[in-house]
Amino acid sequence: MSRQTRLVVFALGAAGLGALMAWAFSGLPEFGHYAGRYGRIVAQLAVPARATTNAVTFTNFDLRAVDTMVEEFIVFTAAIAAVAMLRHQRGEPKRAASPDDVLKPKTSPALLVVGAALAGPTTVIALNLIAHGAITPGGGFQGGVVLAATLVVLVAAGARVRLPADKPPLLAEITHGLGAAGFVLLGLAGLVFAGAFLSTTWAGHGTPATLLSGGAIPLLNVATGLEVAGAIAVILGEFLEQDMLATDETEERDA
Amino acid sequence: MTVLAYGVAAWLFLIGLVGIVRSRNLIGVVICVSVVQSSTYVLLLAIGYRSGAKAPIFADIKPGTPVVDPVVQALTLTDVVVEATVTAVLLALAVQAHKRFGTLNPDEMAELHG
Amino acid sequence: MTAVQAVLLVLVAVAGTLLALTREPLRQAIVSAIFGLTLGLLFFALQAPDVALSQIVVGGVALPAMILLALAEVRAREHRDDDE
Amino acid sequence: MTALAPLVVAVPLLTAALIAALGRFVGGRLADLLALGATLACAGLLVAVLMRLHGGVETIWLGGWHPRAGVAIGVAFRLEPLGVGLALFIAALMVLALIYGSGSLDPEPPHVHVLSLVFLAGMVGFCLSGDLFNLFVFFELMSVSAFALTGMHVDEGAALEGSLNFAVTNTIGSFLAVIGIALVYARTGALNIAQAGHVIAQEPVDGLVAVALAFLVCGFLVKAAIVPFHLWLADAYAVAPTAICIVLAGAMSELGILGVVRVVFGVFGGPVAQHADAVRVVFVVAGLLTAVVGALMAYAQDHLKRMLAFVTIGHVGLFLAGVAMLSASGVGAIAIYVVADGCTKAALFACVGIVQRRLGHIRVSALRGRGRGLRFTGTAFVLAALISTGVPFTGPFLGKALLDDALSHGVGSWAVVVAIASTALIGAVLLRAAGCVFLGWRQGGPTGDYEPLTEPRPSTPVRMWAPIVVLLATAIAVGVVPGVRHAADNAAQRATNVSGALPSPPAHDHLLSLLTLAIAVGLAVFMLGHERLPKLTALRAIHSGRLGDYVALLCAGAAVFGGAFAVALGAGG
Repeated sequence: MSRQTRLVVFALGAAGLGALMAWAFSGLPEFGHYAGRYGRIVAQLAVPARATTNAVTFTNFDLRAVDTMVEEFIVFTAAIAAVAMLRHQRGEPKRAASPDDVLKPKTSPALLVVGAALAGPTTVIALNLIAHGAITPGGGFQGGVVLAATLVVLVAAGARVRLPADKPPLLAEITHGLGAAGFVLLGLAGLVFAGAFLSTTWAGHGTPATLLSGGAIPLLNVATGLEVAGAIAVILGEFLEQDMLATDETEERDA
Repeated sequence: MTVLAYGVAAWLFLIGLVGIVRSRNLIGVVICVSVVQSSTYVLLLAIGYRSGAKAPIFADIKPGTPVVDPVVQALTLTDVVVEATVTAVLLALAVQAHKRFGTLNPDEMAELHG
Repeated sequence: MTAVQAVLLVLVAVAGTLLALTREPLRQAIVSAIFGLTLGLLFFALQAPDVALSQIVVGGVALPAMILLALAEVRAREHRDDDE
Repeated sequence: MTALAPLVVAVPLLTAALIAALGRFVGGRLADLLALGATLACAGLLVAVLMRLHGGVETIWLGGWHPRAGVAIGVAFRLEPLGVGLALFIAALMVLALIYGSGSLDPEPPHVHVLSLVFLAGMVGFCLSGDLFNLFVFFELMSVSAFALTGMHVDEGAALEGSLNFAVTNTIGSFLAVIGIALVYARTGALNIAQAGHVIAQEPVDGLVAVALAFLVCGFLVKAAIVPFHLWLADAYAVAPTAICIVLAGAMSELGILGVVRVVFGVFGGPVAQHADAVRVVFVVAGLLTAVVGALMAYAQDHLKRMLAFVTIGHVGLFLAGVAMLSASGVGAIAIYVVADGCTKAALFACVGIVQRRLGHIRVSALRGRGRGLRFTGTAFVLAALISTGVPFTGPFLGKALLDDALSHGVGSWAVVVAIASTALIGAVLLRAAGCVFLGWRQGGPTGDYEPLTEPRPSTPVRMWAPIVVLLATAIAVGVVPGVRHAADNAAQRATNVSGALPSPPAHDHLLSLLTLAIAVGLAVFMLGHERLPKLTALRAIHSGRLGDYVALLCAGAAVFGGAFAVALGAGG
């Protein structure tokens, strides 16, 4: 197709889609007037059933925990995919010959100070988010991303990273694998101790608004936090490393 | 006001597609995919919103207070995570494609066709 | 609907449009961070703090970071090719 | 026992996570064994579940969340014979694929094993889930792992392009599905398929219902690769590792069709039943168009795997046409056809993998006559090609005969003629390729240069030919083992909630089948003997390999489907 034809085909299609959406959305309940039963029951159930004050976490990690398990594995898969696709290039002979390469990101002392100063508080925030998932907004996912971002900020700010040619940030990789495995194992614990896969009741009921409320929900949050932090760190690390590889090669040629 | 909320959702969907079709840069395509996806967040959250209701977190409010639908929020949360990962995979592919083809223009990398 | 929600909805639409129509990749990366944060604010206004937090850490931090890193990588290689 | 059903998802996922965490220490060989073990365990569990069901339906609530006051609040796995059977078929294919690829897939770290297991879990979960949003997350899981598996050969530019086109188009498709889910949730306040279907059946059909149906169906049809959403598939399957193609071509496209079954019979069963005739026309036209386009494009290919990719598209078109009958007999026919044809196609891909290994090339023109020494592979390829045309006493024969019957009752004999033409052309294309590669017969067009792309290897290991024997034996067995039809009939009824027994295939179907075979052989001989054949330039130009074109056609296709469903459901009128 020529670019012209493509744009015409698309314009017609998009016009059609727009019309369809307008037509469909006109059948939606008026904004602010939704009254579905499912949501109301869930909201009423969260505190009495599992002592979770955050009904969203209750939905994600208990009622519909299987969705979250699958979602964790989507994150997991993306990290594996990023490694599999980006890593390949590192097997190139030139780099394999010098396994003791130490990659030194260009950095400045100022950046280093800022990085180090940020790392402490953000780690605390991240752990806090993970720990309080069942009570207040946040949870394993949000905390995990912040944790991963902290790691990467540290690396980018100048912590020397030793990244031999074919070894990835091993710790991050192990963490995300174990986090993902942990979620499934907690699910299996539900099957063994409470008779249903991903049931959270086996770990007790707890008191509302305390750290240990919601049965196994806090544990699932920790597993998620590990998995997400590891996976995002792996992904960002892969991109960062690609970045340095490209810069490296440039410098070598310039020299 | 109903029109505005749902309209923004539809608009994001279409404008993201426009960006994908027009784009001559794979990284741009990936960004536009995330615009299309954001349309689904807006739609889901707009559907579950209830005027004057609180967030479905009972730490500060009494049980029984009207709250917005927690289920759509849970769905959207899952959706956001899916986006992050799909974007990561797409970006990795784009970077590799640049390595292989020396260009980010998707129209210049059709090795298989016909 | 409150005025805040209306304003944020419009902002999201505008930022999304800018993002989709921007052609220069680096500028796109920056606009994408703004778009991600605006969406996050809208979600707060829609009483969805959990989603808002996720959106801010993903759309405002992780995603732009990935895009910037990918771009930097591509540019370094282009720079190298130009030299040859 | 059925409470253990979630293990079929949990076991592969757990194994994948453990291999990923410890893979660096366990090594490729152990990873091979672990992956195979987990897949076998998954298959074994599925057999147990299937036996336990006794042909009935069971619902299990994950996390023990049973419905409250008649409202489903948890996520259900709906175990019924069709879904569990398809899941079992997928697990079995994955076993064969892992054996076929063992030792060759990826040395270390064992990424392919991890991704294959996740892919398996995604597909199996998709088959079992009885919840609309859960269906979507499993769908995404299988998609993301498939993108990665397809793009695995990162040294090849074509692999990247195929994977990119695959990923972007399928992602947009799944966004359409999410919008559909949001609309259904807004209308019904339910995500459980049965419950949502119950509410929708009681309310009048309006724009929201029609568009929700269209968007959900389009989301799944992108995966099934129905025209005009099919463009990505040929790019992706042509470049994926052959072992992965066995599962991709054998099962993944078919899951798109299963998604359509879930949506059409489950969520929108009420409105669709009311307007069955009109809805049938929409699906039949799309399905048969796909069958024809797939066959024509297969004919125009020189690249063997790309040819098989288009064969896959052609057959999926027939599957959709069968589902389009909106009857248990149509779905039952397809259940048989999917398994039998999936085995046949998997065998074809496996043969091509051997050709690639032994001869180091994959283009027919370059391979002419060079396959003479490959007696086993050549015989298997020809046998598979014949089976795929529906030779009597094989699985595809039974499936195809039942499909023809359902088509002629549902829409008329013209549909049967189209289906036969498509099948015959596909058979001819395969036989022509076999004649050219394995016998050195001439093929229209110039002979390409032969320069091995990869180092040719002197022998074929057992792990590569044994799966082909199993696959072909299964494809035949499906047609002759008694009880297959009864089981398929029952499974289809459970999945569709429609009653109506499968009729016996009438006697003339043997004749039809022999006719198809005769046309296929005749066409193949004709094509081998003639240099100047139509080039189909215009049709091929649409398959440009360009992402922008694909997305534009996707939008246009979704709009057309939306309009068609709006008219078919008589919404708004």
